Amino acid sequence: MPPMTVQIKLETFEGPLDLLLYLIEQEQMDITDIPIARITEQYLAYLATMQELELEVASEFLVMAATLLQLKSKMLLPRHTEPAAQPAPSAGNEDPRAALVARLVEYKRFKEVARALREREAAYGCVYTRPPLDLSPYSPPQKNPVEGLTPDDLAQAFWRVMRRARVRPRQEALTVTRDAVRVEDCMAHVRRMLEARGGRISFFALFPAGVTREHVVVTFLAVLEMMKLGLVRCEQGTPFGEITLEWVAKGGERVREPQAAQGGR
Amino acid sequence: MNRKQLKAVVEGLLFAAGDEGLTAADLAEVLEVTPEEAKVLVEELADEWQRAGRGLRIVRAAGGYRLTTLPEHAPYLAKLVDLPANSQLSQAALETLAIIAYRQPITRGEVEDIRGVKCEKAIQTLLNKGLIEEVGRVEGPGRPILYGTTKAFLTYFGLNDLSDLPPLPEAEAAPADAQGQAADRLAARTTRGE
Amino acid sequence: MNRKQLKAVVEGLLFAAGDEGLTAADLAEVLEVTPEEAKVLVEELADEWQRAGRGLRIVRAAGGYRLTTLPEHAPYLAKLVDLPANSQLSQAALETLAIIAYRQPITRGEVEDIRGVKCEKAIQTLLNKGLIEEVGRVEGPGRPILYGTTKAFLTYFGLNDLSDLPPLPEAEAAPADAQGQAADRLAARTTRGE
Repeated sequence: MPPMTVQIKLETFEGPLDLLLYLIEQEQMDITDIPIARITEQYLAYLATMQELELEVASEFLVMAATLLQLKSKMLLPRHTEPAAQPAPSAGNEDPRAALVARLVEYKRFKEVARALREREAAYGCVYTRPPLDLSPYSPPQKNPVEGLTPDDLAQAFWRVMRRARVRPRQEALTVTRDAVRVEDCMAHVRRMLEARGGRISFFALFPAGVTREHVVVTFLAVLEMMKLGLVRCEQGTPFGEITLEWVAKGGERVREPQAAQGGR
Repeated sequence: MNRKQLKAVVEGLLFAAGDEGLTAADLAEVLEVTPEEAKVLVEELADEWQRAGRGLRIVRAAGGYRLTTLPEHAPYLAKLVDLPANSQLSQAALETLAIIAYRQPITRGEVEDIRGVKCEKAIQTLLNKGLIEEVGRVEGPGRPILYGTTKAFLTYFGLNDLSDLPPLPEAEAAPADAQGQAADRLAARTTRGE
Repeated sequence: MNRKQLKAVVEGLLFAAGDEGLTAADLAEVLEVTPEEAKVLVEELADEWQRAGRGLRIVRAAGGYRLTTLPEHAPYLAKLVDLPANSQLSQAALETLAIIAYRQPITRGEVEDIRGVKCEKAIQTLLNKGLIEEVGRVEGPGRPILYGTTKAFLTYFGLNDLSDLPPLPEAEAAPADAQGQAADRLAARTTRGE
C-alpha cells in the first residue's frame, strides 16, 4: 500500500476497537470466533506502519497490542493437552477471547447506532432555528421576571457555580496529551539497563516505582522487538513468573540507535 | 376566528418562540382552544407547508413544536449564518454521545471502557454544545460525574423523547460465556436506559 | 432551481438572518442571481404572503428585508410572555445571572469560563427579560461586550444597590484557584462591583 493511503486510513480509526472491527470486517471474520493469531499479526502490522510513518501511536493502541499478544499465547495453551482439539468455546471452559469479543460486540452496537444518529443529524441538525423573539415590548411593565426568587437564591447559585468551577479540570488539563512512550525509546532504555547490570536483568527490574501501565506495555513490546532482532533472550521459569532478559548480541553488534533516544532518558 | 386565521397566529407564535419551541399546551392556552385542537392545527399547518414546498418547516421535538429551515437549504444558509451544519459532530463526539444517550446516567470512565479510548475532549465538546449535562455523581471513590443528555440533544436529532431514539442493534450471539458479568450489567442498564 | 424553489430559499434565509435582515444584494449573492432579480423575488414573496393571509410578513426596513410577526397578533404574543414556561428562569439563566451580578462588568466568554458551558441563550433570555444589559466593551481584540445588571434587576430583587447583594463566604468570593490574570482582573472587578 502506498504510504499516503495508509496514513489517511489510520487517522480515521477512533481507537483500537475501531481498528479491530475494521480488520474483522475486511477479512470477513466471524466476530464471535476471531482467529486471534491472524488478527494480532494484522493489528501489529498496522501499528508498525504507523510507527514507520512516525505517527504517534496512542497508548490505547499499544495496550490492545499487549492484550492480543496475551490472548494469542493463551489460545495456544490448550493445544498442549489436546493437540487435535480446536480451542473452540465449549460450555464450562471459558474462551480466552470472551472478554474481548464482548467489548467488540458492545462497541459495534454503538458504532451502528451512531450511524443512524448521523442521518438524523443531517435531517435535523443542519437546520437553523432562531432565538426567541424579544417579547419585552409585549410584556406588561409590572411583570416581575424573577418572581419567587430572592437575593439569597442568587448568592446560592453563584456559590454553587464557583464551587463547580473549582473542581472542574482547567482548560489546559483537558487537552488530551498522548503518551509519548515510544518503542524505540524503551529499547534504548532496556539496552542501557542491561549494560549497567552486566547483560542480565529481571523484566520487573526495568521499571522504576510508579511506572505507568502504558510504559510497561511499551517496554514489553520493546523486549519482543529486541527478541526478534536477536538482541536479547528471555527466560520464564513458570507462567506469570519472573522473566529474565539476557543480552545475546555479542561482538560489537549494537541495537539500532533510534534517533529519538539521542538525549536518552 | 376561523381556522386559517388560527393557523396564521400559530405561525406567528412559533416564530416568536424560536428555538424554545411551544408545546400543544402552550398553543392551546394562548389560542384558548383545547390542547387536542391545538395539536391538530399545528400538525395540519406542518403538512400544508410541506406540500406547498415552503422554505420553513414545523418540527416536533423534545415535546414541542418549532420552526426550522430545511436541511437541503443548508448550503445556502451556511453562506450567511453560523449553521450547526458547519460544526457537524466529529465521529468521536457522536460515538460518545450515542453511548451517553443509551446508557445514561453514565460516567466518563464507563464511556471510555466501551469506546476503548479516552473521551475527555469529546465530552467537553458535547457539554459546550449543550447536548449533554452533569446529572449527578456516583456515590463512591472520586465521586465521578454522571452525564445525561439534554433537551437540546432531543432537538438536535429531532427526537420527541428518549424513547424515540433509533433502536440499539441487538448484541450478536457471543461465544458461550463471552457475556459474563459485565454484559449482564450492561443489559440491565439497557433496560433502564431505553 | 425554479422560481418557487428560489422563493423557498429566500424564506429560509430571511428566517435565519433574524432581526438584522438581508439586503437584495445579500440575497443575490447567495442565490447567484442579480440584485434586481433578488428584489423582484422577495417582493413577489411578500405580496403572496399578504394575499395568502400568512402569519408572518416580510417588511422592508433600513434597506433590507426581514421577517416579523403581524401587528394584529400582538395580543397573542403578550399572552405568550405570560406562559408559565416563559416566566420562570431556567437553572442556566439563574446561574448566569448570579455570575453577572457578582462579577460585573463581565464578558460572555468570562461567564462561560466559569460555568464551563456556552451561555449564549441564557444571556439572550436575561437581556430579553431586562435583567441584564450591555454596559460597555472590552478594549481589545474583538471588543467583546461587557454585561452588567440593570436597574430593573435591583427592583425585582428588592435591592437598593449592588452592595445589598448577600455577601459570599470569604473563600467563595476569592477567585476559584489561581486562574491567572483573568482571575485577578475578575477579583479587582468584584471589589469594584460590590
